[in-house]
Amino acid sequence: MRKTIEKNAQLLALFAVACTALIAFVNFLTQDKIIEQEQQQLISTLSSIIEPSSHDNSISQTCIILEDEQLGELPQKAYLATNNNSPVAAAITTTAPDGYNGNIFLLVAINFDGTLSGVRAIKHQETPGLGDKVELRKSQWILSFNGKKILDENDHRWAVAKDGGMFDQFTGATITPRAVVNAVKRTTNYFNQHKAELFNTAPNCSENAEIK
Amino acid sequence: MESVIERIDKGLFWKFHGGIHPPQMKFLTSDKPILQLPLPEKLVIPIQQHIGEAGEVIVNVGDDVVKGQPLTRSTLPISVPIHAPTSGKITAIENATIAHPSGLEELCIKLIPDGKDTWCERTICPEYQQLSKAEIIEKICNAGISGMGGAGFPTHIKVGTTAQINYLIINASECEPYITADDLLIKEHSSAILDGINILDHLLEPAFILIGIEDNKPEAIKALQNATQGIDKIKVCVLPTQYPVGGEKQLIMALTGTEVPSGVLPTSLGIVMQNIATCFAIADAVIHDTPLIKRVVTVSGQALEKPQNVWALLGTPVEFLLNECGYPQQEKKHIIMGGPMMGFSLPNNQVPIVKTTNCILAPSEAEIPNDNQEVECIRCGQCAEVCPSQLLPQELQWSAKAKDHQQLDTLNLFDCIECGACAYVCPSHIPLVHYYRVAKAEIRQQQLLDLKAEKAKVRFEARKLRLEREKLAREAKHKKAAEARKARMNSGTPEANNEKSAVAAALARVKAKKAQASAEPTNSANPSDDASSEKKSQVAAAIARAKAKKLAAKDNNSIAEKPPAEINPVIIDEKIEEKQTLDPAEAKKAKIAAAIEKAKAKKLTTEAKSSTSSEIKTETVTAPSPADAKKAKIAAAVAKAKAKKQQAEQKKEIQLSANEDITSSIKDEPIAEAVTDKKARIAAAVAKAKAKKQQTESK
Amino acid sequence: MKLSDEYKELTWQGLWKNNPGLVQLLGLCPLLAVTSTVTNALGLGLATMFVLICSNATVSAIQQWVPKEIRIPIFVLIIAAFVTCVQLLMNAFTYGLYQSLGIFLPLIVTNCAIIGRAEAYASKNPLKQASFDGFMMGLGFLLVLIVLGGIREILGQGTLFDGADLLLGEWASVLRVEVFQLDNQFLLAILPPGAFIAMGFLIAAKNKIDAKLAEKAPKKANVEIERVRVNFDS
Amino acid sequence: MAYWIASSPHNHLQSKTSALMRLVIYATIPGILTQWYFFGWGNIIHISLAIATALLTEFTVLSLREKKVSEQLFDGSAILTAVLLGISLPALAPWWISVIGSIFAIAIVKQLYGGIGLNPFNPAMAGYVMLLISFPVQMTSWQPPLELMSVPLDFINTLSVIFTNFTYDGYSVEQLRTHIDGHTMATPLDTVKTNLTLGLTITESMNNIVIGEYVGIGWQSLNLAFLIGGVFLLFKKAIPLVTPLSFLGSLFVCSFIAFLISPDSNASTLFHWFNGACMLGAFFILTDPVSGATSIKGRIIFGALAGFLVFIIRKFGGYPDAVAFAVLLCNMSAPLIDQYTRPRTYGHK
Amino acid sequence: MSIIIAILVIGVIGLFFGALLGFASIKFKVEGDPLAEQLDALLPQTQCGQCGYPGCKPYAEAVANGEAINKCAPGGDDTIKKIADLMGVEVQPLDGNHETDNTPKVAFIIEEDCIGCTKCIQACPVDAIIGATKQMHTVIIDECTGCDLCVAPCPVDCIEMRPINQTTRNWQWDLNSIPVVQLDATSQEKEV
Repeated sequence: MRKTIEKNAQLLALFAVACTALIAFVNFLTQDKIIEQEQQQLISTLSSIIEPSSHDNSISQTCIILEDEQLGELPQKAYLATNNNSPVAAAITTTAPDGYNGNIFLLVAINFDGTLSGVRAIKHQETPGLGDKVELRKSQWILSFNGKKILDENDHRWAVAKDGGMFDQFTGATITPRAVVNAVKRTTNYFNQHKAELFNTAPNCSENAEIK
Repeated sequence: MESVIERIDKGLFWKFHGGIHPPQMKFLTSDKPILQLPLPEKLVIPIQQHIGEAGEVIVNVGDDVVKGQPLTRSTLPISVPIHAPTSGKITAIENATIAHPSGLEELCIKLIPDGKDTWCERTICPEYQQLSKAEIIEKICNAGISGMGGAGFPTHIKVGTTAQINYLIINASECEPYITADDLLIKEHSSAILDGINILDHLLEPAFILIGIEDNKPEAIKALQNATQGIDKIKVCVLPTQYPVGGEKQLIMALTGTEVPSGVLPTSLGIVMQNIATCFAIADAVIHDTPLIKRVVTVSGQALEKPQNVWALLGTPVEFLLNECGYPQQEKKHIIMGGPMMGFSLPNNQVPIVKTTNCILAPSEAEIPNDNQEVECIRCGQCAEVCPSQLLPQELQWSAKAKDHQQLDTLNLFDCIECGACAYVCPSHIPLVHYYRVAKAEIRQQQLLDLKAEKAKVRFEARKLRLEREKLAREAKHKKAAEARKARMNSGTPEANNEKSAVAAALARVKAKKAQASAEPTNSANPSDDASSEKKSQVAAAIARAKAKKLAAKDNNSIAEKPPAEINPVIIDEKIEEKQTLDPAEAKKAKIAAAIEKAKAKKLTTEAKSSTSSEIKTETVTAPSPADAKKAKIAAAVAKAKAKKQQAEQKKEIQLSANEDITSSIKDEPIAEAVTDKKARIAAAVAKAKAKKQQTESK
Repeated sequence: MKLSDEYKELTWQGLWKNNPGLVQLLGLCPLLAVTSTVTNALGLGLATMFVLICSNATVSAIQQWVPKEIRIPIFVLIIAAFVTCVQLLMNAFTYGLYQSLGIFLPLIVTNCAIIGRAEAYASKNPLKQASFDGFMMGLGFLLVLIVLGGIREILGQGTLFDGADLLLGEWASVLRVEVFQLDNQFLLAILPPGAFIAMGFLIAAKNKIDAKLAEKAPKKANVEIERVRVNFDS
Repeated sequence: MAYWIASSPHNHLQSKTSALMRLVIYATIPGILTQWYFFGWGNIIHISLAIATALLTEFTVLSLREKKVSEQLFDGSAILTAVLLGISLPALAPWWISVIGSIFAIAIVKQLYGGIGLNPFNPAMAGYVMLLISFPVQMTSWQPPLELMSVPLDFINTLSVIFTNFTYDGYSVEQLRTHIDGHTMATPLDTVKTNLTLGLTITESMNNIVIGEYVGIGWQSLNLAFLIGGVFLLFKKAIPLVTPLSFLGSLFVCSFIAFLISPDSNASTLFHWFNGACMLGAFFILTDPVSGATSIKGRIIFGALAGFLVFIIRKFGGYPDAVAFAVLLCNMSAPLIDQYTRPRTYGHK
Repeated sequence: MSIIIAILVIGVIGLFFGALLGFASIKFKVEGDPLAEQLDALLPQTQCGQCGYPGCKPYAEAVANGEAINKCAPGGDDTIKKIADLMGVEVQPLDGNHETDNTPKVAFIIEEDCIGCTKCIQACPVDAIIGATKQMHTVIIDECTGCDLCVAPCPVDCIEMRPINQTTRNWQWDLNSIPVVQLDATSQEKEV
């Protein structure tokens, strides 16, 4: 009996060690590449909403953590773009809590002057075919934010058309665009209020910067 | 119990689940008196007309019987006799279609009435109270009374119960459409029925007697009320008309509010139920000593010109009744025995009336159309709503179609009383009851098969064990014998030398015999000459004879027939005689027992005699006493069986030598031919067997 | 059996007769979840195939040293190791696809097709055959994935090979075929219920073809069977 | 001359499945007429389209399955499915919506499971749900009642909209849906749900023009008409009483409790009863025997569960109306309900 | 370093579970094969050997070890279905090499032809034939499983397999089999 137990234990341990070693080996081979890939992904997203030529720093590296109720679920991150150490734009992650079907995670890029540089929906669970038009893959709607500016804190134009605003809702759905518009508006307001201090904060994100 | 009676006195009853209200159709026959019919031309009396076992036939073909004479004798407790319904001659006792849904044939006694209607001797006994209970029960049994409501359970068993009876329920509800037999019987014979009820009261001593009757028979209710006036014990309970209130369990529920648990007889709840027609028969049997030979049958249906109730002798073919009631000739006939809800179609009009037949229904096409198209079940659940047993008919139906016996069991298939209410209401026209019947039959069959398989398994295992044991014993014996022989041979004694030479000689003899056997068939006629060779040739000859017989049967002028058939049978006959003289005391019936004994003996001897053929031979030859000789013969036969392949060749030789001139001792040729011949013979044997069958048929 | 026959049989078994997706119905979870486009299907299919070949080969190679009590844990270990490797590799080299496959990549570990083959075939057969079996089973699975992905992609989006660049690199974006332009996506095809329905139709089609084949196949002559005498052996 | 052999019982109640189906179809007529009165020709066109498609599909599948075509084709079940589907569609949905819906309902939901009697789901509702999740835009494009419409809609115009998306005069569906005050139309249920997410109270929502007095214009009468049809069926004993009763009762209890707890965020019971497909569901969908529970106890549970689910989904779910989803969920649980509500057989404990 | 720790931890876990499994395999060892027993209970116990195994039990054991489930001719499709249910495999049609006719039969010895050779007695797997050498044999019908193993060994072909008679007791409610009497000789087909 003891012999069987010993034999089984040793064999299983041997295989366990061998398999783990194999994984470790592959991991060793790929880890640099993986980090590189993730960075690349982040950079490509960021560069799609902040013109790469407008700044000279590495925005994906210039990341700060934000804690403010206005941005929805905490903590959020801000990626800062500077040119010659003068602020150019910031990309802020934010959450629209009032989507039709839960939170909508957004990345909002705002130029230093308060105009919107670009908005992307990063993650959402909106109804397929209706609310999912916030995705750039499905609809161009999200691009309608480009170049828009908020005039004062209660700018009435910042609403969907149904509520008398300047943003079209898309066919069949009002809740999703309304939620997105509101979230972008809130974020821009936040940015306008805090932009000075944002650009004075030192980058404090952990190394593996990744957009949720 | 008192509350039950109080409720009944107030005219309140319990409600059982479900139930339906099919069109009554009783007006067709309910207002005409019961008709007395002339004697039919012939009667066909099935020997079993009730649940249980058939009795033993005690008359022979050609016997003259008188009216009321018993035709069978009950051999078991659960069996009742049948009686001659009129005087006449037994013309046949043979299979005929019986009153059963299957339309199968079973043993019936055919009686041609002589028209005299002579009664057998009867002893009228109006003072039944003076008889003991056992005597009355015996009278009921001897009168052949079984339940006349439908199931046909022998009445003497039901009334012979020793249990404490609270309620005797008399079932007069007659809930099936069309049937008015009980209704009319009550109207016309309420006093006789009361006598019957009193006899039952005397036997069972119940606390109360409840007569359950549906409210659609006002005249019968009145007749019963008049008859039972002044008897407090008897309550006439007028129930609302609803099918199937006449079901045993449903009636008990409706009257007493008691549910009979599944698989339990009402008797154990202190309830006994009897049909009203049975009461009448009991009165007839006990008081007038009249066995059950006739009954009221409702002959109804709109295809008939004059539907009415008739007094029909048991055994009367349906055709006779229908003709009496004016059944027109028509293309498609649909004759139902029983009511429209639970009756069964008859395959022909020669089916006889039996004790349980209360109705013959001949509906017109419009009345009961036969174009019902079954469509898929839509799970409407109406069937479950009407089921008096609170089953789930639609689920049962699926499981029945899927042959899911386990599920059928969980759904309590066997609690289905086959009343047909579910199929009646089914909008998809699914013959639900039929599916259940098939499923029930399958399950019963499966249970039998399982039992049989279990038994077979046990026997197989036992046999394997035995064979194993015998094999071991044989091996041990072989080993022992071989060792002993070896020891003796090695001892160098003269005996050992003798033995060696004996073995050698034996072997030589075997070889020689193979060659000689064919050359000496005539010699083998002398049994004392060489016992072993004689036996070999006997078996060979027997086989040859069998073959020859087939050949002969096929072709009478066969040449092969004569020599072996003449020479060898003599020997075989002698042998058989010899055996019989050995055991003259053994009766013919005990033969099988003897055979088993012999088989056992054989096994013993197999062990004893299975070493080598030489040993067998010596022993066989030296066996002096006849008893030993017998044993030895069996043993030898076994040994011979082993050598059968070789013998097959010998057999061939015998045949050949018999065909040709015996004296010509050609040995090589047949052996050489044997192999090719054998194949040919197998083919021939097949052909012969076929030919034989043909011949026996033509004969 | 000749060796080539054996390989033929393995091919036939893996691709058609005993197809892990259509017949064994193994690995339904990834099968149904990721086949919304051909690209996803191809990616997961290739990953599964790779793991299947590797695990079959390894299991076959080590069969003689593995006692039966710890057989399953060892198989699982091997499969998990290979899956993790694949995951790491895809993470490194096809990042987009890695993201779009999401949880279903690590879920290959629980794909019963893999452990099923390891247990049923690889652990009893030599290395070469086992690897080949892994290849064919993987290919069978891959084909089902692709067909299902194709059906769903066409019905749902009217395209084929949408996002092929995620798997195969930039050049592959030319592979994208716009079969027809839809005003509205047929969402059912993209959602999991549509996957079930499409899968049902695939299986039905396979059974129908089998039935047709069986009809066409010449009836085998009745061979008289050898009756075993229950008695003469004891 | 020959003898008939049949198994008992020999007589039979002269009712037929097809007659039952026909009765249910007749009972939808008041509802259809009301729909026509308030919303125009759209639904009648869709019903006709759905019936034609359903019959064609049924015919094709039955022929493929080598079944007796004539018998099953006209047993009324396919027509009933098509009628119920047609009733539930938005009046101005494009023509292919009803075609795809009835093909799916008949071919996949009904026939692939084995045809009439064997489908576990209500075909009409399964078809509706399939359409709803596949084509949410078209399936939520409800049209305002005729009296609130800015563009008059006659038969030709409706036909034109259904087949070409535009009226004769070139108005699109979108334009048609925009009613007098310039707001796009949604059903009362949808309006209330949207308003709730905007933080409005129920009372404020009730002031919306489409809702009218407490319940939606048209919708109230429509539900009333289905209620009448349902009562007719009850009267004819074509459907069991307990299912609609327990459904409406359960919906009443749920919505009433919710209303008591928070009248601002919960609509009244009447609103729940007389909006959406409530009465249609109660009397025509849930009472479908094939996909429902069979025993009386089972039907009570079935109806109550449906009522509860309708409330839950209307309150918390992603889509404004919930009857179709609730019905499908209940269909799924019907076998389980049946399993646990088996009646006690006579003579068994 | 973290990798080494990971490898070590996994190794220790492997060691532990290997030991556990080794222990369990000895502790919970199952004697015999319960599956074979269950299968045996499903087989008809005719012991006919048509499946190629000497008896039902050996076939049950073979099936438990992967033999095809469709070789039991006397059991027919019903038995195959039951075995398939038990084994969780798909139902297959009866092996084409077997006869599909499995109506219950019993052996019958044509007594005038019997020579008393006892060969059938030896062949019978359930000892359902009685008799002795040179004595006429007979079949105990209740014990006969209908395996027809006794037919082939008989040297004089005197054993026949006869179907069991149908009576009202074993009737299966097959209405179509009811013979309908044609009263009119000129009428056409039987109508049922």
